[in-house]
Amino acid sequence: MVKVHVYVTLKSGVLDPQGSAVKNSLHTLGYNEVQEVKVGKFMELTVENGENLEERVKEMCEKLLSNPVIEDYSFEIEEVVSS
Amino acid sequence: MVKVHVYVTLKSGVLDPQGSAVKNSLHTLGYNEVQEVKVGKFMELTVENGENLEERVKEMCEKLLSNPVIEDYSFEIEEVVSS
Amino acid sequence: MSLLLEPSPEQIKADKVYQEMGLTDKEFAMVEKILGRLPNYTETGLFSVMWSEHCSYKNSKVLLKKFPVSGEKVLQGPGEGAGIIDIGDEQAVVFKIESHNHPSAIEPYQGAATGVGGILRDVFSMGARPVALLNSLRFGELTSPRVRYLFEEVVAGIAGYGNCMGVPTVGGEVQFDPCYEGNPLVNAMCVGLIDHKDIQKGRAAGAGNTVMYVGASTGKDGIHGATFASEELSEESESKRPAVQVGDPFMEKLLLEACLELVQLDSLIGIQDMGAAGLTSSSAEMASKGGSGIEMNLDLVPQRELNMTPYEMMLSESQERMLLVVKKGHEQEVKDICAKWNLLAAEIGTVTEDKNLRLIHKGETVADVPVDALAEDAPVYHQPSKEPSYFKKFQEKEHSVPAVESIEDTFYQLLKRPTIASKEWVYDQYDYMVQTNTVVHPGSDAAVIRVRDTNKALAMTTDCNSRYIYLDPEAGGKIAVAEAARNIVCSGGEPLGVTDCLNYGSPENPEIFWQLEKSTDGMSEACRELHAPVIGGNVSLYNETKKGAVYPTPVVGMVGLIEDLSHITTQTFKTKGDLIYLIGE
Amino acid sequence: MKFAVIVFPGSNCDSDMYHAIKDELKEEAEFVWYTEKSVADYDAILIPGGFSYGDYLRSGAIARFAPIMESVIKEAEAGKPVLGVCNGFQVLLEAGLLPGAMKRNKDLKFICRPADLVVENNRTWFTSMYKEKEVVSIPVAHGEGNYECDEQTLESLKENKQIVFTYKDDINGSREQIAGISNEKGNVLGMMPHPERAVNEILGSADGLTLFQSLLKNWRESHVLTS
Ligand SMILES: Nc1ncnc2c1ncn2[C@@H]1O[C@H](COP(=O)(O)OP(=O)(O)O)[C@@H](O)[C@H]1O
Repeated sequence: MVKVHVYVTLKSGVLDPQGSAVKNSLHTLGYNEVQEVKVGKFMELTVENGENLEERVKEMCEKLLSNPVIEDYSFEIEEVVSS
Repeated sequence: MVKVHVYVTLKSGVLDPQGSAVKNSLHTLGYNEVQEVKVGKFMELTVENGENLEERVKEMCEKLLSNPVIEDYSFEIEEVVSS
Repeated sequence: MSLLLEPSPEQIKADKVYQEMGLTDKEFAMVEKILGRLPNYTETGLFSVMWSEHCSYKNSKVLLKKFPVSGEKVLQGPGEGAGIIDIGDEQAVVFKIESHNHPSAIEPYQGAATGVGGILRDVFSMGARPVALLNSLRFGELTSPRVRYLFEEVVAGIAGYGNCMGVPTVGGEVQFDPCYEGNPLVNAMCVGLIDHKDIQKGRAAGAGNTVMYVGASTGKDGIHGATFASEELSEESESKRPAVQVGDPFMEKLLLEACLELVQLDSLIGIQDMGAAGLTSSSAEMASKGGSGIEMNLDLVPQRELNMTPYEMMLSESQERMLLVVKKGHEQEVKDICAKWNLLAAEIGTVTEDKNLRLIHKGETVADVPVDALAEDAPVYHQPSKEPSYFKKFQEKEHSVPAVESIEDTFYQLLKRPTIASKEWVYDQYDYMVQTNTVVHPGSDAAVIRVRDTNKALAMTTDCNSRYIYLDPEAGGKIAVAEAARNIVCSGGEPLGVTDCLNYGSPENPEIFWQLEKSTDGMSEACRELHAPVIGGNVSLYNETKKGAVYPTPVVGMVGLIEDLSHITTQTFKTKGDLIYLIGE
Repeated sequence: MKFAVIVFPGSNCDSDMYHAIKDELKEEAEFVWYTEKSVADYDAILIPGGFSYGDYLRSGAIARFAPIMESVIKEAEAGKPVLGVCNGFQVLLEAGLLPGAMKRNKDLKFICRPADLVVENNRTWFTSMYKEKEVVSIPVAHGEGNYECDEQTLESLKENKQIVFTYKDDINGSREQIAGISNEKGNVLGMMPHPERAVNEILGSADGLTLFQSLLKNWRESHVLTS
C-alpha cells in the first residue's frame, strides 16, 4: 500500500473567491501579516502498489481529481505502509 | 515573506461523503487499486515573516481555518521568498 | 503580455491580426474609414468585440425587427438590460433571458453559474429586485459520460449561483437530443419586480459627470469572450480559450443589495452591467445612448493582476462588475453605500461632450474612437437564405400515425424518456422557495410567484420544442409561443410579454439562416396574435460542432399576470371522482 | 414581543424571517446589521439562513466572528431565546453555542423540498404547541446539513433531550436523522429546516408558524410571571 497525496489548486489568473474571503476574515481577526490566501483541495488516496503507479495517478488527476480547465494539480507518492 | 501550507482533513472516524464519492468514481473509471480516498482542504498562505510565526499560524488554524469538532489540521512553513 | 509586444497599426493591417480577433477584411476597412487612420491594437480590440454577433446582432438584427415590441403596458422594450411591463399599482415586472452556451460547453459549472450571474445583473441594474430565475437546457443523450458530466455540472452551477443569491429558481425545461452532444445550450432567465419610480437606464449623460466602477476587480479572465461566443466550437477552442471566468455569487449578492440602494440616489444618472465585452460595451453603450462621450483613465481601474494592458482591461469579462455615471460632486454617496457592502467603488473617468471613447493609460491616450461607431455602426448583414432539402422531404411525407400495440407499454416508454421524465432530480437542487413567495413550485405548467402586499401573482415559464422547429420552423415557432401561453393561462394568468433566446447554428449557412427567418416569422405572428410583445431577448449563433448545427432552438420565456390569487390553478388531479374534460381541437 | 433578525453579508432568508414575524405572527421585528454591537434590546434573536460570506471555507465559519456575535453569545448564555435556521444553525455550531458540526449532504447535492419532521421534544420554548412525536411539514434547502458529532456528544444530546427535531426519512445523512437541536438550557435552538417558509397555507404549509407561536406564548407567560 502507498499513500498518495494530491494537491489541487486554482490556475493562476483564475478568480479565487474563497481565498479572498478567508484572507479578509484573517485580517478581521488581527492577522494582518497574511498577504494572500489561496484555497485548494487536498486528497489522500490509499492505493495498492502496482505497475505504472505514477502514470495511473497522473491519469486519475487529469480525468477526475482536478478540473484541467481551471485547476492545476500535483502529487506525491508518500509512504509505503504495511498492508 | 514565507509561504505556509495548511492541510485540513476530516478526523479519522468521521464519515467523508466526498471521499467515498470520489472513490466510487475512480472505481467506475477502472482504478480499482484505490482503497480509500479522503478529501480535505489545502491552503497556501503568503505571510510576512514576523515574531511567533508558528504560534500565530497555529492560532489561525484553530480559530478559523479548521473546525476542531470534525477536522484535523497540519501545516508547513514552506519557503522564504524574497520580498 | 507587455505593451511592447502588441503589433503596430501597420502590422495589424499587414498581418491581418484583426482576423484572429474576429473582424473580416471588409469590417477592418470600415474601421479604417471611420477613424480616418489605422486603429491601434487596443482600438482593433474594441471594434472586434463591439462588432461581434454577440454585441452587435449584425446577422440577426433584420430578423429581430419583425417581432412586435410595443403594447400598452410596455414600459421598456428591447435595448436595455431587460424589458419592463406594467402590472398596475405603480409596479412593473422586468425580465430577460440570456444564453451562456459556449462557456458551459468548456466549463459547465462555472459557465452555467456565470450565466445566471449575468442575467441577474441585467435585471438588477435596471433597479429591479430579482424575484425568480428560470432556465432552459439542452444536452446530448445521457448515455454519454461527457453529457452526464455536463448535465450534472450545469445544474449544480445554476444551483450554486442562484441559491447563494437568494433568488428562487422556479422553473425551466430540459431536453436531450443527439444534436446537442458537443454544444449544450444553457439559457437562464431572470424575473424582477420594480416600482415605476425606480426604473434606471444605462446612460451616460451630462458632460463633467463622473464615471464610477463598482464591484469585483478586473482580471485577465474571459478576454474576448464575446468573440468566442460568436464562433463555432472546435478542437482549437480548447487552446484558444480565454481564462475561464469563475463566478463569485457572494460578491454578486453584495452588489445586488448595493445597487438597489444606489438606484435610490437622485445623483445616479445611469448604471449598466459589465457583461460580455466588459468595460468596452458598458462604456460605449452608455455614452452612445446618452449622446455623449466618455474618457477613462485605465490606471484607476481596480485590477486583480499586475501589468494588465489596456487591451486586456477593456476586453476582460471578469464577473460581478457595474459601471455607473454619477452627478459630479456626489461620488461620496456612492462610495458610502459601497463601503457598507464591502465593495470597491472607484472613480475612473468622466462624461465628455465629444462623443468619443477616450482611454488614458500611464499618461498616454491609448484609444480614441467615436462611441456611436462602436455601439451603433456595426455592419448589418442580410445573409442569404435557402430552404433546406430535408424540409422538402419532410413536407412530402405522408401523415402517419405510429402503430401502438400496447398503450400501457408505450405510455411507460414515453415516461422513461429523459426529456419527458420528471425533472425533480434537477429542481430539487434549486432553492425554489427562498423569498417565500413561490406559490406554485416547479413541477406544474408554469411557476407562480405572489407579489407581496398585493392580491396578485406572476406566472412564468420557458418553452421550446426544437424538434418541431427543425421539422417546420414557422409552425414550430408558433408552437413554442403558444405552448408558453398555454402554460401561463393554465396557471391562471394572462400573458404579459415574451423574452426569447435564439439558439441556432451559423447564420452564414443559408439553410440555417432560413431556419432563423422562418421560425422568427412564426414566433412574431403568434406573439402578435396573443398580444404578447417581445420585450427583450438574446441571440446565440454558431452553436455547431464538426458534426453539425444544433436544432434551431428559439427558447420562449413568458411572464403572465394573475389578477387574483384565487385564480391560481395547478396541474395535478385533485379529488377522486372529479370529471376530466378535454378542450380545444 | 420584539425580534432581532441578524443580517450578515450573504444572509438571504433575513427578509423571509422578518415577514414571518411581522406578517404572520404579527409581532415586532427589526433587522440587526452584523457590525452592530448589541442585541440586548430584543426579546428574541433570530439568525436566518443564507450563505453568509458565501459559505466560503465552511458554512458559518466566518460569520461566527462578526462583531454582533459577541452580544449574541452573551445574550444566549444569559438565557434569551435564540433561533438559528439553516445557515443560522451552522453559525451557532461554529460559535460553539450548540455542539457538533455540519458536513456536506451525503449525496453531495443541494436539496430543496418539503420535509417531514418528527417533533422529538415538545417541552421547549420553541415547540410546546406541537404534540410529542407529531410529524410536521417544514421545508429544507441546504447543501451542508449532514449533522455530525461524536458518540459522547450524541449520548449527552439524548440524555438532556436536546434533540428537538429529526427527519422522518434520512434525507442528508445526518447522525440519527437529526434536524434540530437545542443547548442544554433549551433557550438556543438550531435547525436546518426553515420554519419561516411554512407560515401560511399558500406556501404549502403553516406548520412552521406553530414554532413562532410557541415561542411567543412562552415568552408572554414568563413575562407575566417575572414582571
Ligand atoms: N431546468 C429546469 N429548471 C427548473 N425547473 C425545471 C427545469 N426543467 C424542468 N423543470 C420543471 O419541471 C416541470 C416539468 O418540466 P417539463 O418536463 O419540461 O414539462 P412541461 O413540458 O410541462 O414544461 C416544470 O414545472 C418545469 O418548470
